[in-house]
Amino acid sequence: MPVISYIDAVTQALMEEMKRDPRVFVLGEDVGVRGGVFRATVGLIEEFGEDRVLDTPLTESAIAGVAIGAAAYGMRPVAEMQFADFIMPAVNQIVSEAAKIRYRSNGTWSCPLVIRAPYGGGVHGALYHSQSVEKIFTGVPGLKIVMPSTPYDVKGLLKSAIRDEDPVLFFEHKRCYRLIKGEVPVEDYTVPIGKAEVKREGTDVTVISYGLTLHFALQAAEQLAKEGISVHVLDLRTLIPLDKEAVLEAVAKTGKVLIVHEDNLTGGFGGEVAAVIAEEAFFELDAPIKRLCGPDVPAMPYSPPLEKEFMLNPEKIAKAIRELAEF
Amino acid sequence: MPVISYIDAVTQALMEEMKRDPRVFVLGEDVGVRGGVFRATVGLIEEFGEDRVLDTPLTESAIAGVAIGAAAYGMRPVAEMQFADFIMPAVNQIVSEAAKIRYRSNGTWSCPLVIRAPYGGGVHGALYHSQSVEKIFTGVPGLKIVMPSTPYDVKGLLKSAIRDEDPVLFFEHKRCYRLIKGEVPVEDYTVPIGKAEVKREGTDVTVISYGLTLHFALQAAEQLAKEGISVHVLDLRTLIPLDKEAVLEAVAKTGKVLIVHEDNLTGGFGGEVAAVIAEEAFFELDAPIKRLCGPDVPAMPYSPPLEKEFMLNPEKIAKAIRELAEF
Amino acid sequence: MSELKHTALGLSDEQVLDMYRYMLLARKIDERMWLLNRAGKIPFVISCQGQEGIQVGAAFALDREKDWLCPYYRDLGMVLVFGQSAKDQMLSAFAKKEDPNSGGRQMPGHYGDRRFRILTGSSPVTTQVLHAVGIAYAGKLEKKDHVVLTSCGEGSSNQGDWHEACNFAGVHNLPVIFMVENNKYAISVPLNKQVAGGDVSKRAQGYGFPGVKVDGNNPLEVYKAVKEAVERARRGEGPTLIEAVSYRLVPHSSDDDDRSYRAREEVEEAKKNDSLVIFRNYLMEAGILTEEKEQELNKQIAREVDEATDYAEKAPYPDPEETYKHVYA
Amino acid sequence: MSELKHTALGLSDEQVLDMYRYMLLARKIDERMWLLNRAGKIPFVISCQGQEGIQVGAAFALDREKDWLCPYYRDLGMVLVFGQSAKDQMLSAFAKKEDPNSGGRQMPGHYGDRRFRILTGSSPVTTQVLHAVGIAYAGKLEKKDHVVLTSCGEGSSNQGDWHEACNFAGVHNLPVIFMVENNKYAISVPLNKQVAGGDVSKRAQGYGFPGVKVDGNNPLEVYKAVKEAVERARRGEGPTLIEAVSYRLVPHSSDDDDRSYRAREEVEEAKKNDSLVIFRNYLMEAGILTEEKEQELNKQIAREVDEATDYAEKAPYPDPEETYKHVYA
Ligand SMILES: Cc1ncc(C[n+]2csc(CCOP(=O)(O)OP(=O)(O)O)c2C)c(N)n1
Ligand SMILES: Cc1ncc(C[n+]2csc(CCOP(=O)(O)OP(=O)(O)O)c2C)c(N)n1
Ligand SMILES: [Mg+2]
Ligand SMILES: [Mg+2]
Repeated sequence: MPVISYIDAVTQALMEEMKRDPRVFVLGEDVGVRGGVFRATVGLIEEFGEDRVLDTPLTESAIAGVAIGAAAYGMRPVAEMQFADFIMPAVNQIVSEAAKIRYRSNGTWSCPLVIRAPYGGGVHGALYHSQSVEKIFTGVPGLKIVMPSTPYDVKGLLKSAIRDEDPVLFFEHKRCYRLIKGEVPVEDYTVPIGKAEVKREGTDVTVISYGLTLHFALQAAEQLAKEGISVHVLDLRTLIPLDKEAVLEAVAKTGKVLIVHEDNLTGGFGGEVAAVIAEEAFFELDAPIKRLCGPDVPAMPYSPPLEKEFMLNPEKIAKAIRELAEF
Repeated sequence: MPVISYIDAVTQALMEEMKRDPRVFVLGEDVGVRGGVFRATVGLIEEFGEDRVLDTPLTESAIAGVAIGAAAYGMRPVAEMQFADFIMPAVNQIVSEAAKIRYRSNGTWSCPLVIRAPYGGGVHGALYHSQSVEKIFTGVPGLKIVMPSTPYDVKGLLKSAIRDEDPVLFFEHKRCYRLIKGEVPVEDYTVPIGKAEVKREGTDVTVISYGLTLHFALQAAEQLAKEGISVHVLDLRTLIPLDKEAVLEAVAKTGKVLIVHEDNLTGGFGGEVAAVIAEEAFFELDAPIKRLCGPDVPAMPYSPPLEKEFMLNPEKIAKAIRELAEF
Repeated sequence: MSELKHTALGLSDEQVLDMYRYMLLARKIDERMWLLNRAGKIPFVISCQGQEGIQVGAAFALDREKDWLCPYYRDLGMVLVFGQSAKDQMLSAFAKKEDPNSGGRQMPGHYGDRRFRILTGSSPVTTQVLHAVGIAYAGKLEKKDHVVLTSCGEGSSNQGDWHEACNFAGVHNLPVIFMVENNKYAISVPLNKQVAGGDVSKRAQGYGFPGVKVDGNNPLEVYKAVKEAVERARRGEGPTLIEAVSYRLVPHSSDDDDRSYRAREEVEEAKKNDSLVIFRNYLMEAGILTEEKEQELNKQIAREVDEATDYAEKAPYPDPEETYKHVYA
Repeated sequence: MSELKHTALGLSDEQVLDMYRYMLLARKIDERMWLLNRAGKIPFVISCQGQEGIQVGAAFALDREKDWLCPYYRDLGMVLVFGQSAKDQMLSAFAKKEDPNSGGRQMPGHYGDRRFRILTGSSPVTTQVLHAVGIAYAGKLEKKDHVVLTSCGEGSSNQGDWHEACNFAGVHNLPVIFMVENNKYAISVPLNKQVAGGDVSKRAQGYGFPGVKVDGNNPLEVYKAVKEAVERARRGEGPTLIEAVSYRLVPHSSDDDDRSYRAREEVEEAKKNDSLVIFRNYLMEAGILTEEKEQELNKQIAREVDEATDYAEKAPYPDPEETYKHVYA
């Protein structure tokens, strides 16, 4: 299997889905001629022309709203928000419209729309090019939220998202774009939305994570293995719908849980995961449920020492796992 | 002490704060001549004139954005969103601006702004006049989020919010407006932001709630007392900053916790509360942490049988408490 | 009714009579809903009264077989012309299971009907204006020649989404008709506190497409403007903005009391220009409507509304379990 | 440089020379930042190059003692005139503790300085346009007579917030100057795919206030337009929209590569109209600037930039614990 980068997996999925289905089109700021500011849509305009690879005006609410109209009509738009931070002007369209179209029309209309957005920090992006924004949407029924960590999952899940009958928010960690590489089949395949995956088997402590921190957790696990601590790592991959079964199974494996995400702690999705565990796997637990997350500050600062302080890393995670293991 | 309604407490707080501080002004749709569609701002324009009681154009992002500018300048704007559901177009201004002004300017600027919004269902408001929207904001550091349940708390907390140096979202349950009455002092007083309150002492099961469901919980507790079950009821009043101390104390009282809110379960604030308990009061627990919340559907439907199905009530809460008590 | 004659617009006597019938039907359904509301039978009404001329005039200028509507909550007249019935309205008002818009999930006035290419709408104003642009863009991709008409109130046209929609449609020259139904109030807020400059139609110049202001109390004038806009759109010449001026004859909704913010005299004055009065007179003068025909029409419509009310009142509610359906496919 | 003479505008020789000095200072700081970026010393630059004439022309027309700025990320020229120094810029570029805008928390170009009434800004475009309206409204409440100038790019002016801001300011006749710096590109997207109709200035008509389009490469023309707008505003006559046309001479930012979307010839052509070239020629022809004076000026500015760079490079970073400060009061 060829080894490709996380961002190439995005491009390949788009390319293949646009070939497969003429209803698929992409739209966003600079996605056409420029191929996206991260180059995720590179090569598409040459292949499919400017109508299907649409450089929109600088208006996120319009990107979402126009895509919603087109999706309700029967197309399969894939909208790009240039940075997840800039999804905010589109919140009304996403929350009030996309998420509610099926429900409010008693199932007679639908909104098969994908919104892709690069999120996350560690790239000197400062406050407004580093945020994790999933918490804004995880409480909004009607949306699906996908946050893959590997090229394989990116490609398979993006394809599933495009083929899904409902609106999917597809968040790509921008630090992973060129950092993370992995094997990806040449043949068409999909990864189902709503299924977590065990990325490492272990017996002492369970780490539940997604995105960049998932890789940090794997690195921490590798390190801790040498110290004799066996870490079980679950990659949520999809936040909504949450794969509760996989979560509960992973908890049962070790009885000790550390939930890790880059998004800030309070009000982050880790709270939901912890709550599910505290309700449904209470008797499996041998220790308090721990969360290790971004700090509760408005966003990640620019200055290197502050950015470093904000970001998680394998060492911070290893430390938290050790504490749990010793519990 | 005079007994007044929940909404009158809003009006009184506004009236008194506007008298106290000339920098305070209110703005929003229909807040002036009409006195607000719920009449929360009734009488203010007569007292303070149309400049300080400003009927704005129908533009929520502008209401928030103009208020933010005025607040940064040094005024004390109190903006009204006509319904909490319609705060969505203002999310960018609230999340990207209000919440981050102090932090991004290294403390040199601030945004002492209050945004009031009626939320919640049970009023035949259908999908878009019934939502609880706190979950959109509870994960956004820099904001404070207040959700009072009694006229006393409404008045005291709204005053605190107006005097606060940071942006406060002040959510008023619209079903409480005329339903809930209570004693309120004539003299000036405040209720501190960030302090929960035990609204009933008990020994068997702890219920943690806020808003309308707090009253349902109290009614359920009253009923259950007759059955011999003693219920401890904590009113969060402020969601952010969360009064962890009070939460942990309330948990310790009984060892059994039921978290109740009208907002839907998944991604709701109850998850955060449960996570805090599961981490910090794990050894106090005698049973799994239970949540009883609105269902995970996009919003509350209009048709009476569906609205009833969606809404919580004292019976549903009593049932959940009974189950926990018997655990 | 000025000089404008229906024949000059290519409308037959039958067609204008049909227009009047739709206007009257909309009015009578609306009036009935207020009665039902005041009798405690339905929780909420939001009215088309005063705007029937705009809605019916506009809808008649569209192709009801292929064009699309992204309407707003007052557009009862429009959705009737496109195919919805009095029964559909009453099922919605009573929030019954059979309501074709939402199965009783949404308030009345939240139209949405696949049968007639009426996109499902919501309460937050102006979101539909962007959806209309999306449907127009989809048509471009699929090489269809449908036109999309979307409407909102003059207050709502100040929302950011409206600007973004006009700009997007302008850049891509899309077949969208932006209709703004200026009824002079947004709940209690009058035009001068709402729309800077006072002229919504002028805003089109900033997007490089035509903007026209028409007398919304004259359905023929609206028809003419929309017809021209449809032709431009169909020829690939892009969007048109139409500001149709009328007056909201009743309170904002059944929850409103408009006495606190506008004088009764103003309302009474406006009633003289009610499109129903004006168009009736025109048809009478033209001999197309007679006292006799009118009686017949009134009877027919009354029956239609009665039957619809009856049917809807007796129709079943959705089951409580329906609450959990249609969250995802 | 057309007929427009500085003396006719009431500007002294000294003042125009000062304007030129600010333009040059902005350019030199900006150029230095690119060098530092390419040398791996600072992670990011976003440029004012090509827009100095707009920024300095505009700022000179304001009252630096009482007026307010809600600028955008390219407005280096503006903030320098209002009082920020080269050192301030370098402290920000190096993300050092002493950076007056944010203590190193924000990227360069995210201005904010209480000392000079420059409101703290963010990255999401156009939000500041509403803040400007709020500051103007606050002035009205407090019976102050400050004017607020807010600026953004032509792409950003399509955001909903821009429309809502213009409308709000128009309704309340507020002393706001909406400056749109049209540099023909929004990252890679050219004007014709961005601004329907192509004329931002025309949009003012839809809000009932004047909109003018000026040559942004001519600081005197910008000065004149802003001066008039300030006078209108101060007289209580409300907002003005000014579209100042220039060209973005460099890539969007240090992360961009503009070769993929625009021809080198186009950029070279634009350089001929660079406001620095044009204004320099004007001052030379007018005998206000001489080769000698220029050398002196260049030396002075080079020293200023050198010293600022040096200082900032050596200045301390904020402590990691600073991460947790200033979330709430
Ligand atoms: C985003 C949003 N904000 C507020 C409301 C509440 N609201 C409903 S209708 C209305 C007034 C609308 O006025 P206008 O656009 O002139 O339309 P009209 O009702 O007069 O036809 C308001 C404020 C809403 N539905 N959506
Ligand atoms: C809301 C938002 N969306 C997207 C971006 C990313 N972005 C930054 S600058 C820019 C282009 C701005 O173009 P224009 O307004 O013309 O200003 P210019 O950079 O040309 O001066 C974009 C898309 C952003 N900062 N904010
Ligand atoms: Mg209106
Ligand atoms: Mg530009």
